[in-house]
Amino acid sequence: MSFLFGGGRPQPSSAEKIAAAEAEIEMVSNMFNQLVDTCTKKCIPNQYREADLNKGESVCLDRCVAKFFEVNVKVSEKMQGEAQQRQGGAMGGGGGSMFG
Amino acid sequence: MSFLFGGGRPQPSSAEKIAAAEAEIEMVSNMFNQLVDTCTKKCIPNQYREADLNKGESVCLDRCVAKFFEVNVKVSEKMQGEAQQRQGGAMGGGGGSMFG
Amino acid sequence: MSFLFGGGRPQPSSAEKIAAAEAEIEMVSNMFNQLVDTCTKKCIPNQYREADLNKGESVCLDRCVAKFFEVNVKVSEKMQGEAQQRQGGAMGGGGGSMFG
Amino acid sequence: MAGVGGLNAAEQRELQGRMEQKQMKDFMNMYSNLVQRCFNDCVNDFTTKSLLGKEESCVMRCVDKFLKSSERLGERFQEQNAQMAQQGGMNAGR
Amino acid sequence: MAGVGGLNAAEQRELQGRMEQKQMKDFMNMYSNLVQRCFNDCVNDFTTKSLLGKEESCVMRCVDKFLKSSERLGERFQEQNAQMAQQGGMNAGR
Amino acid sequence: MAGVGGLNAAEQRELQGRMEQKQMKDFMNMYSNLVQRCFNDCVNDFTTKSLLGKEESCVMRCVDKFLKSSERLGERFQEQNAQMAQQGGMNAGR
Repeated sequence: MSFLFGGGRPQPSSAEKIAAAEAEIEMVSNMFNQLVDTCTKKCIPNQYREADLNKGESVCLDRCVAKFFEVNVKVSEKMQGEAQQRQGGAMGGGGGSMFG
Repeated sequence: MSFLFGGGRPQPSSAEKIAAAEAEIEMVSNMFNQLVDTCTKKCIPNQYREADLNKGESVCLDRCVAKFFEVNVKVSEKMQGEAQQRQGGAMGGGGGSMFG
Repeated sequence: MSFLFGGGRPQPSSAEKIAAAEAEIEMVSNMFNQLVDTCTKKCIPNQYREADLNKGESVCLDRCVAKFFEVNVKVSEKMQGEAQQRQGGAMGGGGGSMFG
Repeated sequence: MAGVGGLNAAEQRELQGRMEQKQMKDFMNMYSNLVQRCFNDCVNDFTTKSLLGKEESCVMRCVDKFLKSSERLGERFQEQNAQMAQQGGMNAGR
Repeated sequence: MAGVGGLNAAEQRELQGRMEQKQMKDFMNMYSNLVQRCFNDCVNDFTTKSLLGKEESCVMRCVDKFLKSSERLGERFQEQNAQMAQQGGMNAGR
Repeated sequence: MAGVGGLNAAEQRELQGRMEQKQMKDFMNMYSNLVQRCFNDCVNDFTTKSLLGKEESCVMRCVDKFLKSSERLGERFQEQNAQMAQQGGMNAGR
């Protein structure tokens, strides 16, 4: 997948800085959306017998979030490690870094 | 989910008005795309024995559209009601209103 | 679905040409993303017993790509044919043509 | 699809330009969803490199059926939308 | 959500404008995902044109549950995010 | 990826700038799809708050396999694309 990594670019313009910040916020927001999608599928049965979250569902959601972050950290570390190996550490801006 | 609701903003600029109109059209268009996705999954079996819609499939699609709109109305009413309860009715532009 | 086809427009502006080129690149990129999604689901079992692709998985991926392109060609031809029938061949720029 | 009323002529033109781009994107999305769906449902044999005859005809029927289905859904959608607008939708005051 | 630090005031304003548009889109996406999910899980009878009573109540419970679930996930997400930022996240040098 | 021919230098620069943004977004999308997929397939035990050893190793293998798979698909995709361009694709007159 190395063809997807952008090269380094010097002195970002104003538009580029805004785009990078926008992309970073968008990534966090995407991550939240995927978390909602994933964890509700894992923890909320689709019969909807009651409108409230019960104890088991609530605890499942909490643990799902914790595990989702842990997986993100592991995957991000792994990919940063590999990117550095391939590119000699010259990885650009918003590339592999999730938690800024 | 209250952190997703935007606050009220006074006197929209031209760009904001275009963006709001664009967002509204996009919402209708998204709704149609989801309708296509949902109703074809509900009504069209995935063997494709024939190229034409048969009677049963056609009627199912028609009813699916009617029910999909009804669900949208119910959900939208419910969320507007809750938003008004929380915010004292100060909900902004394109927020919870689907059918303008 | 004929209401989704755009009409012909004369002498595209600079912004329109960039948008058309962007849309074309985006279509190829979307196609690749769907290929990845589809072919990994078809060819890679979700147990992940080993980190490497085995022989069977590799061959399956290669054939999946070939068949995915073949399907794209067939579908694109079919839709271009139908569009020409309907519109007397006046189909505009980036419409039904995938492989430029 | 009401609510576009508050725009002046220049704003309407700008909006229309964006809508044309959107239309192109929508068409492309529709096309790639169609391909993905029909590929998924019809192509399941990866012992060969070329489409089997039965896979190809399944894909063709799938495309036909999907287009007819989308067209019918489009008509019903327009009808319902018009009906809602007539009833004043849910925010009659707008 | 750190990392916005390098922007000047004008850039921050521009970014904020875009974020407001994004918020509107996010809300709409959330809304339509909610509808699609609850429709999918609750509406399975197409022998009638109107929602059955049990379908409607299922949809209402589904919406309630989904909103509560999203709210809880949002709280946990913020907590975890704050915790990561405190630990310097994964790129402390930034 | 032919068809970019009709642009002048300024238009090409503008397009390239947008493509760089797109590349960043594509990478992020790829990353989050990867996480979601591997999380979905490997993490199914919610009686604990921390990843189990076997969940973590499953995720690592999943990531490896997905990246290798994407790389292979990328190579084949390029080959097929090049082949189509040579054959004049489907609209030879362009």
